[in-house]
Amino acid sequence: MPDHMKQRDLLLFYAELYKPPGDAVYEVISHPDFRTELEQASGAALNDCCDLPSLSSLKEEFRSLFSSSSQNGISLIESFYKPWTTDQTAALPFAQSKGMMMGDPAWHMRYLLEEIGLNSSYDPMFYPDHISVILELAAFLLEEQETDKFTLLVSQHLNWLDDLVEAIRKQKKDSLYLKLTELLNKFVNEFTICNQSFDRLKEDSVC
Amino acid sequence: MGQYRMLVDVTKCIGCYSCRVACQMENDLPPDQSYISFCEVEKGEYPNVEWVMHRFSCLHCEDAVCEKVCPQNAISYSQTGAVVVDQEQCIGCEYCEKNCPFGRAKVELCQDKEGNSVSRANKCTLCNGKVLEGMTPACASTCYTEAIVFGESDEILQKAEQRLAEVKDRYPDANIYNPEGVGGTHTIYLLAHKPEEYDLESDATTPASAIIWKDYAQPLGKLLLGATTMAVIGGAISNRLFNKGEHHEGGE
Amino acid sequence: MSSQQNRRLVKRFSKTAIFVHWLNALAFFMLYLTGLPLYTEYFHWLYIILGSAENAMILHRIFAVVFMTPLIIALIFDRQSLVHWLRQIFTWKKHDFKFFMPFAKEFFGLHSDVPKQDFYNAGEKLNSLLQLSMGFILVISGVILWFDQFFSASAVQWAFVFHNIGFALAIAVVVGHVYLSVGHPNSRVSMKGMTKGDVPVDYARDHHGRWYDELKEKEKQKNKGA
Amino acid sequence: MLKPVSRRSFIKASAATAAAVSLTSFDMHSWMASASADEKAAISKIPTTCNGCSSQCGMIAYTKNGRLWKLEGHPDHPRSKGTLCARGHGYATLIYSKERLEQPMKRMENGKYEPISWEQAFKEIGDKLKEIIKEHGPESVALVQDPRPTGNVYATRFIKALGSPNYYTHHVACNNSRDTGFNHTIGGVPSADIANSSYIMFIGRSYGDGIRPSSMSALAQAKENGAKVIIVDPRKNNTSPFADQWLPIRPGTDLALVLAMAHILIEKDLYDAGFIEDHATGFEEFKKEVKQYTPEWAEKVTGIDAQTIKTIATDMAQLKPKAVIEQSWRGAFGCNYKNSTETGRAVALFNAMLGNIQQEGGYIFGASAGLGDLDPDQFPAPQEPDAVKDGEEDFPLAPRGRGVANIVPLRAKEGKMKAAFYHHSNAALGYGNPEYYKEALNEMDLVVTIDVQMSETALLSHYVLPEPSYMERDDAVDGVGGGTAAVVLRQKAVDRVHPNTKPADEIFTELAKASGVGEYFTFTLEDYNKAAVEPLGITMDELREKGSIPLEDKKAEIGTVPEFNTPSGKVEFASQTFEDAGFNAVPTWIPPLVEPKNGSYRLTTGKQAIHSHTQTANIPMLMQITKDYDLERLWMNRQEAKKKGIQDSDLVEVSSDSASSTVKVKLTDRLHPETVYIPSHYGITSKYLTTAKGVGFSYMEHVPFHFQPMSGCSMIHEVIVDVRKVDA
Repeated sequence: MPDHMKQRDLLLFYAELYKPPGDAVYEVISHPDFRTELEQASGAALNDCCDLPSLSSLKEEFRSLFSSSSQNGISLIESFYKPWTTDQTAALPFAQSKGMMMGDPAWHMRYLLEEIGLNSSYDPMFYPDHISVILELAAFLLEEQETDKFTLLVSQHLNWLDDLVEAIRKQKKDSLYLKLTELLNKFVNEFTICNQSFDRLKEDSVC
Repeated sequence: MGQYRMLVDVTKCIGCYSCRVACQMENDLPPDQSYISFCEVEKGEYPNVEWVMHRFSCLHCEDAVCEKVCPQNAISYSQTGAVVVDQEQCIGCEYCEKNCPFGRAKVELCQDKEGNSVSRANKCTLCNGKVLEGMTPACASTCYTEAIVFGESDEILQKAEQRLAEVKDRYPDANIYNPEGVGGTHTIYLLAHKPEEYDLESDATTPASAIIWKDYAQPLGKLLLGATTMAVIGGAISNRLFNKGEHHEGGE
Repeated sequence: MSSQQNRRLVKRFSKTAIFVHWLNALAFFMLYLTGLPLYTEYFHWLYIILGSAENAMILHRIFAVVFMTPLIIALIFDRQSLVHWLRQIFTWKKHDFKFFMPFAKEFFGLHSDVPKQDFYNAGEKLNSLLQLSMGFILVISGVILWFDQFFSASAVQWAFVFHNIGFALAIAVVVGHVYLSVGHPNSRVSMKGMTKGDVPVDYARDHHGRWYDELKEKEKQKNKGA
Repeated sequence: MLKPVSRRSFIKASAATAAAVSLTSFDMHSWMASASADEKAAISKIPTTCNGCSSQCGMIAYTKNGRLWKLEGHPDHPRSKGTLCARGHGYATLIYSKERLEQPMKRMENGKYEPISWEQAFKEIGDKLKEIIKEHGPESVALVQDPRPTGNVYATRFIKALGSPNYYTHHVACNNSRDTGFNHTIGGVPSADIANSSYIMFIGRSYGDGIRPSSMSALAQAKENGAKVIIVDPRKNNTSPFADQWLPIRPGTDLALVLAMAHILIEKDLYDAGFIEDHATGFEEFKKEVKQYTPEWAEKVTGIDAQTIKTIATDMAQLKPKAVIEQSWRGAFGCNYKNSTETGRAVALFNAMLGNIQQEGGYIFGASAGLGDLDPDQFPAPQEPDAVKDGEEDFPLAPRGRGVANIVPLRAKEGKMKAAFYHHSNAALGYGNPEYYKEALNEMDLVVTIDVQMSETALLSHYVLPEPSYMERDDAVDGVGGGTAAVVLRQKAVDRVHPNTKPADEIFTELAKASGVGEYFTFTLEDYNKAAVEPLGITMDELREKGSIPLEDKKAEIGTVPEFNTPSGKVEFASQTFEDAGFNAVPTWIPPLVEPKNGSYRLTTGKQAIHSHTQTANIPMLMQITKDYDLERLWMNRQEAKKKGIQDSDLVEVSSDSASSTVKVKLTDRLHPETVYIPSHYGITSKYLTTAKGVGFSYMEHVPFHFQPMSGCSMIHEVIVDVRKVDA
């Protein structure tokens, strides 16, 4: 299997990981070759931290970490981690505040999905800038072998994983989610473009 | 374009904070930053007490100290009468903040075009952009009691005098705050009490220090710098001319 | 004097004194560079060299601290030189005052007769005095500007004035000082004193006659004693 | 293996291709730059209504590329008239707040909330409801709301469809007492024509604190015209810059003041005898009763000197009918004291004595919009339930439509009320003692909250159903009564941010279906709206475009006294209805329920201009004002504080029989020494609302769970507290 397809599978696995856990994702996690495959596809090593939890405790862990029904629910939505907009004309007091929904990233993601023709299946978690949506779009770009676009997407729409990792660590140090998110972050960092401008990408794509 | 003024009639303010929020909306300010601050003044003892809310923002001086001391020339006078900061020129040196006789220029964390946090002078602009387009500043247009009114300079001064006459009965100390010492201001206040009650100096002026600094010390300093440099250059040249080949073993 | 004597060297400055001098010089120039664009808009291009105005302001504060350390270092490691220097620069006699007129002529390359000078000549004394006092003004006003929250508004406003004046005078003096030590052919030798610590005996005799006399006197005493 | 999950479950890729999008557009920064530079093309202007408070002013939302860009007051709306208050501007930020309800939730055994699907929520609630109705009858089900247009249509229909009469509103903690008083004397609540009045008395009401922009500008206009303005309030409130005189009345004694003023009009023969002759009954009885209420007597009760009372009453009589006691809302007699209903009656009657009803500068009964309704043949309406609304027997005088909402927890504790729906209502913190509510709601078999944020009430519910915010949904068409009636529409300004929220119309429709009464909900919101505007000769397209349309043919008729909506058709100075309910036929002095003793204080409360109930507390830009200026502090009279060694901004403990709270104190000369005052918007305890939680305390914690005898109101000022300095 070519490398980019492995990476695609990796991204799709992660897309599933950030949805409420079900049998399919658990089957993957509990497979004996899981760790090897994961490390191979991501080209990074997994930090050791914890034993594999049961499916029900994984569900509970997901709920307590990420569900909005939990009091300190960690957001899996990109906008939350970034200033709401960089539009200088926006006449709103919270324009530059963080922690708001439907910010620039969501607006851009919604545009991309619409333009590409990726229909959203109605899903309660369908926020255009939900991490799973970004990962699925990234996987799609790999499939289409659109490397430049993939790099741009990953470096601009997943550059908040440091904050996500920090948020998880703050709540549960020995979480499987922490370990896996750290790995995803390492993988994503490989594609991070130093200067977040597109012109730079054309000169030298990775630094 | 004529010169404009804003009149803040504190005797009509009910302290509803609408102007603050409308201003934040207009100027994209985060919740914890405001161009407008408030102070309450209570005079007298129960039950004979007067309560006045004072809403305070940049006065837009005719001779603005902030403009004088800004090393970046980032502060300028608009044709509307407003004193405005060009945040792209500003470097956050706080010269304006520390020299404003009213404590109104503030340096705060702002976001630049790339979304980075930077320290920049951040103060009321008298909604310069809006006014240039023929509109009213956000605070004035949202004030339903007309405690804040905006208009042509002379009309506003007239209006202020008229209001002053109306409120003198109720507030014998009432006065128009438009300090001469800074050449007059483009936001003037009808104060119910003496300026000191609101932490304002009644004879606020451009600080003498700023005049000495900017009008004397700095030009002289530049001159001195020029003179010494010229002397050195002159010295070097004349040495070349007169000292040539003279191996100075013995000296003077 | 024999030519042998001419090539003999005599120690002028201690290692610490030299270090302290250069540290002070470095800090001064960095403060100068980082402050200059705030002083006059003709030097705004310095921000580009320094990265940004923010960098300039941070560096200015860092070097402000560096600027203040030499005095402390001297106090701890070489109190003798420090005291000597201070005593010298505050001692002014006839020969000191008579230094300047002939010096001005010499400055421009003309020949003139300068009275015999001390370990520090009157020019150096004046330079030191000015630097010391400007340093004080700059440090005090700088501290007020930096920690403005502890001072009254008018104190801060006056600090701007003094920082500004101090800056202008200090730099004017420094320009002359630098020129004399680096640029002027007659005093270039003195540079050695601030790099190696030693100066030729001839130089000492010609430029610091009174010190030379002192040295000779000491030597005599020593020889007598021996 | 990673393989088994190699599928996209969110996005479907059929016929999609990334080549359709240029690399430049993929770069967020350059895309943003071009998208936001394209200003004009992307801006839409959507007229809608605010939800920052019950006034629901009209506003214009500008959106840019689908996101909110700026807000303005709607120039045609009778309440905003082109301006918005701080709440109007600030509350809209709720749209993008993270601290909103995002999905339906169910409380599990362990007390934690678990997200569930809508299908599951509807099914479980419907099944449970059917079971409860089967076992305990439909009377064991209640619905409570702070009414908004859609709720007015759907929630009332839903509870009726279930066969339950138990529909209640928030007025139990708002203006039920006043309305009870007004309804039984002058047959309704008119509005004071402030702008044209020459002498205005406000009792407890503060235009400067409970803001409606049009009211405030009307008052400014009246002042400009030279009107005299009196405020009667233990607190010199924020309207005071527009007042000529402040009467610092002892809290709870407003009734005595009004009775004494009536006494003077009668004694000096200053009332409008012609009006009384033509339009009133029972005046003789009233005269007899009022004889004893001399200004000297009132001075002792109210602390306002007799001469002042005489002067004011005389001056008002001289300027009648352009003199008025403003009708107020919650203020002094909305729900505050044991005597609030009687105060309401006295105020209405005093105005009648001035003959100012339907006169310029007096009390005006506004015209109503006269909306249409659904065609009953096409969409059959549920029948009126046979049973009587719970609480109606206990409080027969209370406004029937609104009911006494605090009956619900009372009956829950008695084991009679089994299920309750709370829609857009934080009853557990806002209507009555929160501890009592907590115990009571825990007794019930089914509590469902429909809201936008995890309120204290939501936290006591079995199911929490999320609505989109008011900026993200269409509501039912609404009529605004007044001098000129208007028809208004709240419509969607931006797309739903949280995809898994549902507006109330859908929620109630689905709930009805799940509860087996879906046949009454075969219409859509659009059907209803069409029917509502139909008789007005206005199309929905027009209304959508304008948002707010004044109905020029529906103006209040000024100068002609209408028939009053009372049993006699007249102003009832003596009311048989009151007598039948076991009270005095004419208003009588009733002392407040509790009195502060030496060193203790009456805890009073009121609005601040920047907040509304508890709903705006979690809005950062509004709460920041509170934080910047310590607005959550307890007000205390400066001299009183001195006695206790309390200094400004000291931390004090406020303790009553019900609770004890710690808060900073604000010393002021603007407050009657017998009372301490706490703004009413604070004391949020929900951990989900992090901006608001822990700021200040809620006065409700101190209010015992009790009912005002005539109207069933919460009597929120009948609380005595001790105040003591605590060491930080």
